Amino acid sequence: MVPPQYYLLLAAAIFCIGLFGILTRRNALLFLMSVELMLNAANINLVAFSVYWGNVTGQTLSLFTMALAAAEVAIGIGIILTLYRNFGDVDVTDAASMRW
Amino acid sequence: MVGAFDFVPAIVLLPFFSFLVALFLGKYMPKGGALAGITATAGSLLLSIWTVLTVAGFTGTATTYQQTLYTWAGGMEGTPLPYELTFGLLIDPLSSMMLLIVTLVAFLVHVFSLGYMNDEGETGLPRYYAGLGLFSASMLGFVVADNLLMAFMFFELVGLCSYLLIGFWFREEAPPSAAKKAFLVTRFGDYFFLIGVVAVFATFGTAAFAGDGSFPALAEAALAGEGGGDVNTLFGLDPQAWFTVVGLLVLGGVVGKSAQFPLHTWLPDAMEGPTPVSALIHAATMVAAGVYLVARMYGFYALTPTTLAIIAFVGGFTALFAATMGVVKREIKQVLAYSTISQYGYMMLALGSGGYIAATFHLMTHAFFKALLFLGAGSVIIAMHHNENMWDMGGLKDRMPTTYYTFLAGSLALAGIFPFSGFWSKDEVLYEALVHGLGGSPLLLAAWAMGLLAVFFTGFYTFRMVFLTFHGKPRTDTARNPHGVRWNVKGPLAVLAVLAVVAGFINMVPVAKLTGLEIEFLHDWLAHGPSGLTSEHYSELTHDYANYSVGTLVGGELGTALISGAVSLGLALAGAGLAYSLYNVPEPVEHTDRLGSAKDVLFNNYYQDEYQVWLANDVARGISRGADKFDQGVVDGVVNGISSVSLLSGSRVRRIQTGVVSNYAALLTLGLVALLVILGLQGGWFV
Amino acid sequence: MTTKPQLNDDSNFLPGLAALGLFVVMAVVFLQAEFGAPEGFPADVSIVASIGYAMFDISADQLQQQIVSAEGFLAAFLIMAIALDVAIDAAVYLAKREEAGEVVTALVEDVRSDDPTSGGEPSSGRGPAARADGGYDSSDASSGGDR
Amino acid sequence: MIIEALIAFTFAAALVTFVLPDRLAGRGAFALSLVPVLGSLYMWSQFDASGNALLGGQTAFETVIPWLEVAGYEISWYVGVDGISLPLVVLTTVLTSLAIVSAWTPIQHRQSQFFGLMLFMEANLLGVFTALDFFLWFIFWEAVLVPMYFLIGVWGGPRRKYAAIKFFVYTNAASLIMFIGFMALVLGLGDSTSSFALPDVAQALRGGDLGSFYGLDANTLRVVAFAAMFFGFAVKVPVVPVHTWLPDAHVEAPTPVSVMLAGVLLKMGTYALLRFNFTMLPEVAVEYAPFIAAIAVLSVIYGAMLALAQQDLKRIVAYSSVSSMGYVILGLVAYTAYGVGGATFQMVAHGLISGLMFMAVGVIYNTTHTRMVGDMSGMADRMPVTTGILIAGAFGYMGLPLMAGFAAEFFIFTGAFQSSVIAGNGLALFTAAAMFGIVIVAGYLLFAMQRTLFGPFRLDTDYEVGPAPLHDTLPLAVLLVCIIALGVAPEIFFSMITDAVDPVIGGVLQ
Repeated sequence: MVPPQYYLLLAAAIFCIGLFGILTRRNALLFLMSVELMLNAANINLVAFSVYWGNVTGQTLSLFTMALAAAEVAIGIGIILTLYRNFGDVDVTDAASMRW
Repeated sequence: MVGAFDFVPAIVLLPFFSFLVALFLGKYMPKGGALAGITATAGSLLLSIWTVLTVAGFTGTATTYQQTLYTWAGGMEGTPLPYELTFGLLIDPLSSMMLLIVTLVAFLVHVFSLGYMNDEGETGLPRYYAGLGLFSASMLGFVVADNLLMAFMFFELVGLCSYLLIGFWFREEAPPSAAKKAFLVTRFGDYFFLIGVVAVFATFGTAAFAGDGSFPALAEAALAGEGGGDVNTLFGLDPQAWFTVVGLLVLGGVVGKSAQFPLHTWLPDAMEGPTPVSALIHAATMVAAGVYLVARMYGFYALTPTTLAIIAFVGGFTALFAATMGVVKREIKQVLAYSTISQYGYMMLALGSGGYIAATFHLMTHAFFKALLFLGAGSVIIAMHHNENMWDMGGLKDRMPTTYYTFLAGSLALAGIFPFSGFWSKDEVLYEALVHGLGGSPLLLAAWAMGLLAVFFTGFYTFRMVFLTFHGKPRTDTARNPHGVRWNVKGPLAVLAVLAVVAGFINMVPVAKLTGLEIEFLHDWLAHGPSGLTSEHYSELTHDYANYSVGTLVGGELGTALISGAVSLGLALAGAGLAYSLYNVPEPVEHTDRLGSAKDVLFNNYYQDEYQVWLANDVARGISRGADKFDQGVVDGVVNGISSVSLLSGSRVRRIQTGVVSNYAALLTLGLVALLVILGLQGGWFV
Repeated sequence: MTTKPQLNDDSNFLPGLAALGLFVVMAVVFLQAEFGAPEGFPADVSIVASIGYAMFDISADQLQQQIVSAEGFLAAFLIMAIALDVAIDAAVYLAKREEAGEVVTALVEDVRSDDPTSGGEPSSGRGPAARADGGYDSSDASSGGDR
Repeated sequence: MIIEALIAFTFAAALVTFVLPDRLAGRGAFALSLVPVLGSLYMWSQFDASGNALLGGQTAFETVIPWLEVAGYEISWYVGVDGISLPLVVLTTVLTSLAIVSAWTPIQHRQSQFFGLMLFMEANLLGVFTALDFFLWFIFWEAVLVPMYFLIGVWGGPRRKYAAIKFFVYTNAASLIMFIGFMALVLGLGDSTSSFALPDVAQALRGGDLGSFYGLDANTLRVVAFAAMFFGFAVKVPVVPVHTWLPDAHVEAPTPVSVMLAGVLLKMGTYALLRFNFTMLPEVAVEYAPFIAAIAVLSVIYGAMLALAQQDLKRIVAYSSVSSMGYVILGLVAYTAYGVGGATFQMVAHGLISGLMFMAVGVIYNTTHTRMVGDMSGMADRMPVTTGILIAGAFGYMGLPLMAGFAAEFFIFTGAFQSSVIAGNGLALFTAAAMFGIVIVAGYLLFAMQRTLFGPFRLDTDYEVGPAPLHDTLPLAVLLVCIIALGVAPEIFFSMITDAVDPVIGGVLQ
């Protein structure tokens, strides 16, 4: 069987790619996609450890994560819409009114 | 049996009640509370007379009285306090004599005030009589005090009354300023006095004046090598040196209150007060408090020759110094003020040179003739519509004969002209200084020389004042038509004039020496009393501890006495004669220009005021302003600095809160990485 | 001279290094970590069925069938259902906008075009769905739209 | 139970006053505040304590009710009074009542809140002076700050916010440091005490049970804790150089609040110094006596010099409070019966006298609307009674005999002068230096009085000046009577104080 390290590395890689997107991009839609990537990295870990422990809790949880991701996208799109409406753009750095 | 001593507290309390009555009910009473004061002081006077008679042995068996009346602090059962602080009475010849003087002068001043204040339509009379009453009570409390702490407390209260009464006319500019100065300068002396009181407690554990456990007795025992264990000297000094220090500290208060150099500057200013107040406080009684204190604890001072020498020298110097300033003054009360300083210098000279009796004698005669002179001056001032400048007077002799003759009696006494009272007492002061100086103390001789020289100046300024005021032709319209005075002015003057003439007869030492008659009544009076408080004991002490011995000129004691008396009388007459030639003319002119540059120095009182005002105003205020700047700038600056540092760092740190999501995410990521690295390093994940 | 083609991007790649750093740290940690052999699932059980039973808290002893063990998720399931419902409501709420004083929502065409200031009274023409999105009131809409 | 009743009643009175209509609040608060006065006087009449409450003496009106247990330490509702705290309790109740009366004129808006806060503060002050459990005490100690903050910040002068925040932050930060110091001590005691009750801690510390804590050996811990607590309390006292919040607070605070601040709040600091530093850690106090005495002298002289430079009457009195509190420190460090007893007596005496001074200045301010020395002169002409009492109070401040201030100062001086706490009678020199304060205090008060009260009448502000109303002058008169009574018969309090102080000094100096 595949040792968990590989899954973890893969998940870490995907997570960091998502994170990279969040850190470097300013487009809100790209943000949303990056978040999806990061959630899926978590899912990979859940599934991998589900196999590792021989227990389906992790897999069940990953289903919930997906459902939640859907919800998050729904909200996220809504937020982006509002953002666009208020700032005329989907650049996340424009919405900086909650600063000092 | 109820004796006079049981009523001694009443001597103090009666004027105190008159204070309360005048303060709270004065405005509802006729004469603004004066009657309460007169009644109270009259009562005190009668009781004092009774007390004196008792002390003299006429009425009862006990002739002295020492009683602790009230424990002020530390009297609790099983208290951890090392000593009690008490109030008590000490009635002996000295204090009973002083009681008599104070109550008499206070009574007369109250009566005189009817003429000076009430008849002149002054406002605020209840306040005035309340002040007088409180003053009398405080002074009497000081006189009967049986320990140094109680003496200090009443000493301070006397200072308060002085402040209140000098500043009586508070609506003008000068009196409040003079009052402040009087209190401050004496306070400066009292600072040392208070240290002295505290030091006495620390050293002896008691501050009692009399008795076996009193501090003079303990000090004597310590110096004699007995019972030194009870005495706790500080700073590792030997008893002699430490007692000198303590004595000098207490002397600080004396110098302040008795207006000795260099703390004399307040007294001339204090003449801003009403004249009866000047008579009562700044001539006869309060200023006497300092000298009285030295006499009261003379058993202590007699042990330390250094202190005695300093007292004598300060006294002699002050006598001369003040007398020279008196010769150029224009205001009648200023002349009297400087003469007061000068005369107290004589008393200090006497005390310092071992002349306990002489000092007491001069204290008494001075009280009478100086009160007389001030009240006489008050009478003149009433007549002159409160113009005090002698150059505006002249020729009052014919218009106010009562005042003139009484004033003349006082002046003769002040100048020391035979046979007026001042002659006898001043002569004895100088005699004591001379014989003890000849006994091997050059310093005393120097002090004596200054005192002697001052006699000349005294004669001069006294008669300059008399001639300018009463002789010659009137120089102004008010002097031509003076305001009349009534019985309440003349009465006290007459009483005091009689005393000023005859008071000297109680102690005619030269006559006694010459004739061998037993007429040195004051010597006998002061020679009895509680052991340790007698003049004989004091002369033993000065002889044993201060090494005072008697030296004589030709003719032994008698010859010395006669020579001394003749010289001082001659100088006084010379001074008076000079004044006569210069000022007893119809149109006298100021001769001060002949003094050249000395004139300015004398008019400016040797610039004593200037440097003290400079110290108080420029130096002290300068330092305080500097301190204030330092406080606002540096001390508070640090506090505000800390607050601005935190505000500044806050305003910097909050810049992290950019509002840009990416930045938060980056910070989160960095934080996570750092956390992982730290945990990993700690947990050994990287091995 | 021709310029090199540049990536026309408004990105700042510097913060990306943090992500890279995170990856390096995680990679090092994972590679250093020791794991035992995975247990895996038995070959003869249905994993999907097991998940299904786990979701509804049906334990193994209630069943004939062999399943892989798991915890019960019924509560989580229900909560998730509500969360999804809220999400769709929120999406609808966020999608609503105001055009010339009229509220345009995703679900209902505006029926009160002539009275935008009718206050808190719900107008008769609006359905329950409009109320559920929380945006039937023009004043609410303006405050919601700003943020 | 009387203490509980007193505190609870005062809290309830505060609540009642909060809801009273503004028009009635002043009178109502005064009427309510009379109950604590009577209560404290009743306590005084029934007072039967002996010894020091912290050092095994018999405590009067003692109550111990277990309350919480935290980390093995018992926290109780533990109150009681001894000869040190009872005079301060009486001072608190009396001064609060009088301050409330003196607030009738100057406080013209939000009266119910104002008087409610005054009563709330009184309740907490009573708690501070009666609590014998550290936590309970600390709660009251901190709670006093809250009403004070609002009293300054809402009813104060133009810079009230600055002053209120400065006061609050400064004293609160100091409390934190003090708290750390005390906790370190308690934890350093280890198993020797299982409660925060001050008597337990004090007796364990004096018994030498202190162990090491967090790497500090017992001696270092003692010194560090002493320093931390000294700093914490010194800010409250306040002692130079941590005094700068005081003038600001006084100048901005309305007069009745100044009265409470100078009269009672400052005494919290000295009371705590006596209860904590000087009772619990006498070894350190003796070891560092030259340093503490130097601070005391610095406070006396420097504070007085600062007062000399001021033009604002309230600032003058404020700085002179710094000066007077220096005497307290000097008396405490002497470790003689007169010294420590005098210091405690000075707390009461200064409370009364500074209260009187602030009130009198306030009465003048009420009519003239200025406190600057240069803005007026000859007030004695228009306000004779107020002026008379002000003069009497000023002389009390200068240490006029037969007034409370002299008694206190003399006790301190005589106690400190002969103290052997510094080898070779060193404290005598410090005492002599500090005594010069009596000259400077006379200087600045006389200067200020001469310029404001005497001379021809002149006022730079456009207000009609007449005699003050009776309810303004009556509190002044009451205070003056108290001051003279204490000065003539200091034994009223001094005997119980010395009784309570004796165990504190016992065995410290051979």
